[in-house]
Amino acid sequence: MDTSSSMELAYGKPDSIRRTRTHYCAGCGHGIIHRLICEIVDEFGIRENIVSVAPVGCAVLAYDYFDFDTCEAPHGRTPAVATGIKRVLPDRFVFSYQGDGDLAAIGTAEIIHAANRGEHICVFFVNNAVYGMTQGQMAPTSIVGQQTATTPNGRDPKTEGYPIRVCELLATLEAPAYIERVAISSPQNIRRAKKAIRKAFKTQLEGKGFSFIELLSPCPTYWRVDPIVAMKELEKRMIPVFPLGIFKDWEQET
Amino acid sequence: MDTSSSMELAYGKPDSIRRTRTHYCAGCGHGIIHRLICEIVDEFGIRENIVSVAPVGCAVLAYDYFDFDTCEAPHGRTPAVATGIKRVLPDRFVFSYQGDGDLAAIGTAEIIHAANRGEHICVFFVNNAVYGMTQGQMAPTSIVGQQTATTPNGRDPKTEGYPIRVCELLATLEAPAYIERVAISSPQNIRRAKKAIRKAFKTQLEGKGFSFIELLSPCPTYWRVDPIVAMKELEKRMIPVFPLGIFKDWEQET
Amino acid sequence: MAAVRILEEYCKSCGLCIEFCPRSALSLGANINRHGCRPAVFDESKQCSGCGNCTAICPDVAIELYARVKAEAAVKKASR
Amino acid sequence: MAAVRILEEYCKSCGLCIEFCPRSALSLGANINRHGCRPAVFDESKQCSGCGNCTAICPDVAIELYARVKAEAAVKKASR
Amino acid sequence: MLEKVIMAGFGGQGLLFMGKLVAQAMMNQGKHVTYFPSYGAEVRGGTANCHVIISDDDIHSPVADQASTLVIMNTLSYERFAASLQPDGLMFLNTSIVDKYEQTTGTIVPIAATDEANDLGNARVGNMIMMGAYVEARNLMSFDTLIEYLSKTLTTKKPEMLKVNIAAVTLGRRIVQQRVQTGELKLP
Amino acid sequence: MLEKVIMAGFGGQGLLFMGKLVAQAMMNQGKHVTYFPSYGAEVRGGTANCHVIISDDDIHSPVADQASTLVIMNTLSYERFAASLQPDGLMFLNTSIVDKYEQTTGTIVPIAATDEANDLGNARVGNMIMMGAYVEARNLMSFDTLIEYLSKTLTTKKPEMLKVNIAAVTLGRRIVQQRVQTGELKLP
Amino acid sequence: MGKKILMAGNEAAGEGAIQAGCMAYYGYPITPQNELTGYMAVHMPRHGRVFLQAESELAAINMVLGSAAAGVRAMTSSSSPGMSLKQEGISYLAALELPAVVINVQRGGPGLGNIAPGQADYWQATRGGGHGDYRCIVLAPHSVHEMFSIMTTAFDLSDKYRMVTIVLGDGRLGQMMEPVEVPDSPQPQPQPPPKPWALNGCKGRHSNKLHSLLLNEDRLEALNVRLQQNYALVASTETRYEEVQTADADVVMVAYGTSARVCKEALRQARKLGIKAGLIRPITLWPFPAQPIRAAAARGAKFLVVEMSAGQMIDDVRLSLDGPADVRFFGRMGGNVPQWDVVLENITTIAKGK
Amino acid sequence: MGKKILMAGNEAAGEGAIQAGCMAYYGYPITPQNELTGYMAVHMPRHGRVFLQAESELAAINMVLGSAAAGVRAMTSSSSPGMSLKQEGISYLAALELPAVVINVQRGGPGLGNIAPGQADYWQATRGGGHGDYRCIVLAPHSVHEMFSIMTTAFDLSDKYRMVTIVLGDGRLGQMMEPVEVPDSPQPQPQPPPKPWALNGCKGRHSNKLHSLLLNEDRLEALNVRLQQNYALVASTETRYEEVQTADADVVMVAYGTSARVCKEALRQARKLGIKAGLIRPITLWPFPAQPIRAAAARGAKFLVVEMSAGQMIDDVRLSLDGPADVRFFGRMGGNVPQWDVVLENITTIAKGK
Ligand SMILES: Cc1ncc(C[n+]2csc(CCOP(=O)(O)OP(=O)(O)O)c2C)c(N)n1
Ligand SMILES: Cc1ncc(C[n+]2csc(CCOP(=O)(O)OP(=O)(O)O)c2C)c(N)n1
Ligand code: SF4
Ligand code: SF4
Ligand code: SF4
Ligand code: SF4
Ligand code: SF4
Ligand code: SF4
Ligand SMILES: [Mg+2]
Ligand SMILES: [Mg+2]
Repeated sequence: MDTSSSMELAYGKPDSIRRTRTHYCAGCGHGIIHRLICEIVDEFGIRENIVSVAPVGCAVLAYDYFDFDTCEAPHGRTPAVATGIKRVLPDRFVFSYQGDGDLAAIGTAEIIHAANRGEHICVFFVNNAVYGMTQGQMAPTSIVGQQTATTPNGRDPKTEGYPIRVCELLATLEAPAYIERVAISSPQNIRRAKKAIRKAFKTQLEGKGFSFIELLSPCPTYWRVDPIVAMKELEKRMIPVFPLGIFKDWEQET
Repeated sequence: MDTSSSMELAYGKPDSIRRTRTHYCAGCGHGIIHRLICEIVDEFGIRENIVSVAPVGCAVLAYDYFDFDTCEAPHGRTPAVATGIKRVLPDRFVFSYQGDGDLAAIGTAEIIHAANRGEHICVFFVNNAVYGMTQGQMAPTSIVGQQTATTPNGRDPKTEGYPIRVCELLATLEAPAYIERVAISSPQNIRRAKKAIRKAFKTQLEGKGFSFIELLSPCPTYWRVDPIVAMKELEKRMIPVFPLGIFKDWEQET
Repeated sequence: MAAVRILEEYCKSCGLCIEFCPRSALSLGANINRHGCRPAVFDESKQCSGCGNCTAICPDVAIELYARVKAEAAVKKASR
Repeated sequence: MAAVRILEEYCKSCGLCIEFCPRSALSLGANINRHGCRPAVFDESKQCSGCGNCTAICPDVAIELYARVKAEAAVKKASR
Repeated sequence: MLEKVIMAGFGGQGLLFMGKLVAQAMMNQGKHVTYFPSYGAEVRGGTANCHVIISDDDIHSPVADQASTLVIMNTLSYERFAASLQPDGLMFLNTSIVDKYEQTTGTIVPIAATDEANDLGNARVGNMIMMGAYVEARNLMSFDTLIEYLSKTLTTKKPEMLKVNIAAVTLGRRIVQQRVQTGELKLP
Repeated sequence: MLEKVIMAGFGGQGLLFMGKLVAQAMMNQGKHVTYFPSYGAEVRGGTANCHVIISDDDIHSPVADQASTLVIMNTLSYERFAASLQPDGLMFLNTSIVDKYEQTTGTIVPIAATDEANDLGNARVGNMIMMGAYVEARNLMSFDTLIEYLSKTLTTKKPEMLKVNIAAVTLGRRIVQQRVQTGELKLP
Repeated sequence: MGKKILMAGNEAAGEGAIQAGCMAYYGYPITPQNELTGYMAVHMPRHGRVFLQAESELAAINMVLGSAAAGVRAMTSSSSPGMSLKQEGISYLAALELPAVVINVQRGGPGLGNIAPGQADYWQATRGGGHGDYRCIVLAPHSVHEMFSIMTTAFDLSDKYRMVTIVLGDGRLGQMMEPVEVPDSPQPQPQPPPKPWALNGCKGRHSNKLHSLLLNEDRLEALNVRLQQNYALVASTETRYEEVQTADADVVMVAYGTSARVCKEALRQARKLGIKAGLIRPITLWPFPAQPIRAAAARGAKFLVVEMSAGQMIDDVRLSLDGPADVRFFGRMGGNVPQWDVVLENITTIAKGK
Repeated sequence: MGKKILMAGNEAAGEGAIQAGCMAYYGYPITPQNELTGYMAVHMPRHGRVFLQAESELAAINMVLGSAAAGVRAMTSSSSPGMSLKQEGISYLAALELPAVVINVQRGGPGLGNIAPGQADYWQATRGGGHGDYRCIVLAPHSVHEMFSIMTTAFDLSDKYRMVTIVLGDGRLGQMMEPVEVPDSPQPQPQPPPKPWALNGCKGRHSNKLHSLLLNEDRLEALNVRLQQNYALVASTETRYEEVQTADADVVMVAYGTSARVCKEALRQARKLGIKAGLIRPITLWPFPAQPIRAAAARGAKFLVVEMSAGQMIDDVRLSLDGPADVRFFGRMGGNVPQWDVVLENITTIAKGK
């Protein structure tokens, strides 16, 4: 292909993502979500004003991919670490990034209380219904019947309960300014997801408070399907359990 | 008073509460709630079949007052301990008792996940909007403006967020069978509270799953008012923030 | 007609029974018990109805309610 | 008219761009890169519309999209 | 001087306040002091006590195992602390509540503090009567100084409160003075 | 005998499976064995390797620092492990992917495993070609035994899968046999 | 007798626990012990026992507390960072005198570290992880078979002394596969001792209470004295270790777990070279086998402590000695395993008296 | 010079931290340290600094981690059970080489125990609370004034060496009131060293990353080697202790904190009786002052270690010694404080050579 003469680069790597091969499996949603976040960082031109917090989970190495200041947090404590940063640096833009095991299991208390305090941070919650990093155990968000390393016969609500809907849970709190659930199951949905992320950024940049974007995301490896099938399952099986939509919006309220 | 001749004892100490002077302050709601629970235990005649779990909080010494098997739990972990008991003794009646610091702060993750798994236990949640045991700090349920040892100028939602409504939070989960909020602010309300506790017992005894009763309760000492005023404040200030009612009911659903 | 008995050693003088007695049959006594509290006292003359408000609200299980036998069932219900 | 370029070293052969290309302009190549993957290849003949589906869904930022200058604004919007 | 006093009674009887006031005042008079409060699980209605040590010298051990003075407001405290009184010690005992007690090696100063306080119109100032008696008997500071500290510390409360407190310390002081005069009380 | 083999390549290339199969078979032949799998943060597409030690004696140190045999499926693994080959060792090298390599003190057995596997119609059986070659060269077990274990372990998969796997080990075995016959390969 | 099965150490520990009569397992995923949780997920329900994935390590240890309080054999497992989160619970278990088994498949630390094997949680396990004066019995297997067989010991000791037993493995032992000799016929279900203190309903007895809150100082001191007496009893009766060729050894290595494996190889090679090396392998890390170390020192041996840490067990070796002795250290960190030839070099240096 | 204020130790520590330039405090209530949290709630906002009541000790330590990562002086405080919950966070702080200050106002343990003073978290603080090979600087004040003054040291050392400093107090020191000499005029705000590694936006520089995950064993080992080198440096330069009349002492007590206070009284009384008693009071528990102990042993002294525990620091005393020495122990547990006269009895017994 000869692109040099008549064509110009219309879409390329965002500046704030580092050009490196990630450790993610083929077709993993984390890569898409990283990119979306970095596109918005570039859009707002705030790369040099960010401190982000990476989780323990497959995205633990996010700090290798984001080209802005990034901190590790112990498993599940990401919102507490982000709180500690934002409180002393109120004029920096602070976001945290978490998986479902990190956020909805071990870190349940931290996310609820950060949300309830209305910390001026954005949280990007990657719900792939499984523990990727540790080889595919049940997550709090695993759907009923889902086979995982710890539910070999499928998640049984009688003993393991039901998938937790975190947006719905957080929406009962008064403080959060913006809560939305999106899916990255298709180019269309990815564009919607990007819009949601943009709104989250805006929420913090305009001093409105806590924002939370849940992104339904595929884990082809531990769903044990290929990446294309994973995207289809995301639509067919996850979205019905985790309905997309806006659960809180400071712009609607005023 | 001469009661021996013509009168008979119409109400006295429940069998399953021990006759001992409690360590609670005068007018503390814990005493009322202990008694209500024990009345229901007697009603169902299951004193010898119970294992209960006491929290860390003013009610830590509950094991000295309940005349049935009782276990201590580390602060906030009461639902996990109760889970560990019930799972291995499914035919015993298991309940846990928690304060608002215990349940809604440090123990947030444990209560949400026990509820979400639909553990077959009853949880009695004593919400007195303050940390009594540790001398009156802000609780997650402290109301806006409430002066405490850690909010000397009153709880400010900008920095400390809003009181957490636990029933509403748990009601977003699928598994819980029964959730109700009551207040023990008057004899009438106490009778309603007793009914709620009875329903919780029934829920477990009939194998319906997880039940949760939030009891709004006075802490005259750290509200810094006398017991009578505390009961009035409970009605005037707490109930508006924490509306009474049934949030989930397995009997209604079927 | 009914009557109550205050178990003085357990009463903490919180005053709640006094506040909620519809017949004003209860008041704080003058006596100080070994825990430094002045237990509530019952005034027989005030026509206790046996409503059970006092036993329902007493945080210290410091009140026993007595009623004539026939009234018992009704009272037990009320105290719940 | 537009075109894309696959950055072969980053492609993991997930096939998502292929699945979502409305013009079927992408397919898995035969070549194996040093990571053991067979990068997607672009077929210029398939009239790439510049829709940006492939760049939107590629998890590995392994696709660059090129467009004629005048089309650029529209494309940028689409990729969002 | 080496004064080790334990003040003990019901929570809410104001003993911790009293101990702290003494420590504060003595510190300002150039003494070494330590003050240690202690309460049980019971917040109100339970027992509370404090240990105050006042010394010309460095205070090393902050524990008053042996007390030169006891201020005992209730029976539970009597049972717990009576034995720790030094042979040459003084025990101010609230006989309104502690009605049974034995003669110990030290000197007991029985004061019906709660009753006297009721007479003053406020059951809560029993501790202040004891304070007046204690300060006088141990000659810790001048009466004026005591009043000064009381006024400083009670500013936030209602003025009536200060008044009845002053009445209480005055009463306590007078009781000791009288008994010393009558020879009823022999100070060590 | 003391055989220490490291098998390394991309995750998903079936190396862990292969190592485990060898360990299992040799254990059943009365040998002492240890098997140690290791993968990076990358779950798929990353590198994976396993260490198998087979010995007549107790195996104390479970670490194969020096390998008597290497099975190397990709460049990253070549870079990482080549140096650990013992002077008298054998290295089975997937030259479909590792195109640049140096002669070491040990013996290199270059096999274009991925290409051969593609020819067999399944890119994934490259490891099985290596397995056939390895078992033959090291004379670990009879060919029948190998097929038996393969059949036992692959039962859950589709029957075609077993077929192509058997074809792959057969091919690997043949490659070694031929090279030994032609003198191209001298086994230590 | 039994059949040999090729198993990973993590699986072997799970099977060992099941055969030891473990009735409840609570876990939270963490590498490198996931195979253990996975094994229990499959097998516990098959035996009609309780498997539950907890929401966190904190929840898991407290579920263990609940089941232990109810009187059944219960366990959890984790790896280093997760173990740190269990320390409060372990302190409570100790204070409540509850038997329980906890497996730590140690990894590289501190912080998130990595998932390679480590031995740097020795101090945490043997003393002072949680608050207060308490001890856990700490067992250190050094092979996959021992991961299996030690579980019965772990539960038995735990029940006998009403103490927490920590099985201190490492990522290498957990992930490595080796033959395990499993009994052919199902063994009789072990009978734990009677537990009159258990909470299971107060039918026909006074109600039982389990609590560690003792507001009165003397009562809490009495509990502590009782605990210390129990620990002294355990220390005097339950010390376990393996001694290899120490009788004539000039250089005695002290190592446990994977390090001990490496040392055994170094020993074999050293003896081939005519160097009189020996090995003391503590099997109980607490109580620590001071006696054989003292005995070796009395014979004039020098010591080489080998750990996958910056040097932790070496404290216990030095504390075992009455007088001065030559105690050297060789350690690797960060998930690296010592190589036997480097250990051998160390031995040689010491043997040469340098 | 300054004015004397009667303060509780908990308040004094809070004021000390404020004067040391602490910019953020995160706490969770627990007795007997509540007055510290309460003090910070009132005073930090007055200075325009951050006070936040966290939802748990876990959250608090991780908020500290965040603020420390952002480059400011941050602290938390707790008491024994709460400290157990902070161990994972402390291990992370150590691995991330972040400076932070943590106060432990120790109480009676294990488990829930009680709210009376204790010293049984010594091992947890000085070694092995969390997972992995790391150390914290551990400071032990023994008076209310020292609770105040030591805070500057705590923050300075923490920043200088990028380590966590634990201030190990106890319930007695926390709740007791004593005169504190507070500077009259506000002191100049301390200037922490530059922190080029801090996360505060990458304007004009490469982006900073703080992480302890090092999947490669050699890289994680390199981090560990760097940590150990730093610890060795601290050990060689920052050991602090107070020595009282050890020069001619036949019996040297070793004690810290409240126990040291009691020992000082016992010493005064012993000297009155003509018994040559001395005291070594470690102010840094880690690094532990081995040198003065070795020196005293060389002079032929016998040792009496006094702790409010079953005997933890005694390990460090014994490890300090090169050869055999007479080291005895006297301890109280459960919240009890040793009495000076009983300590004196112990001294007398030792002095008499029994
Ligand atoms: C305290 C602690 N517990 C457990 C782990 C192990 N661990 C690492 S990531 C993870 C969960 C990952 O799942 P998720 O958060 O859903 O992220 P994903 O990998 O699916 O993106 C766990 C349990 C740990 N590192 N630390
Ligand atoms: C791990 C731990 N953190 C903190 C404490 C201290 N603590 C004891 S009770 C309590 C909170 C009590 O409040 P709540 O649960 O509301 O009960 P209440 O006393 O109001 O009934 C706290 C923080 C503790 N014991 N353990
Ligand atoms: S395991 Fe799942 S979440 Fe993790 S990198 Fe692979 S696909 Fe992504
Ligand atoms: S402090 Fe409050 S909750 Fe606690 S016993 Fe007193 S009144 Fe009850
Ligand atoms: S029963 Fe009713 S009427 Fe009688 S004393 Fe009690 S509250 Fe009053
Ligand atoms: S309610 Fe109970 S405790 Fe309160 S005054 Fe009446 S009898 Fe006494
Ligand atoms: S831009 Fe659209 S049409 Fe062009 S290759 Fe990509 S997906 Fe296909
Ligand atoms: S979407 Fe990206 S990684 Fe996947 S095949 Fe296409 S170019 Fe390769
Ligand atoms: Mg996940
Ligand atoms: Mg409360």
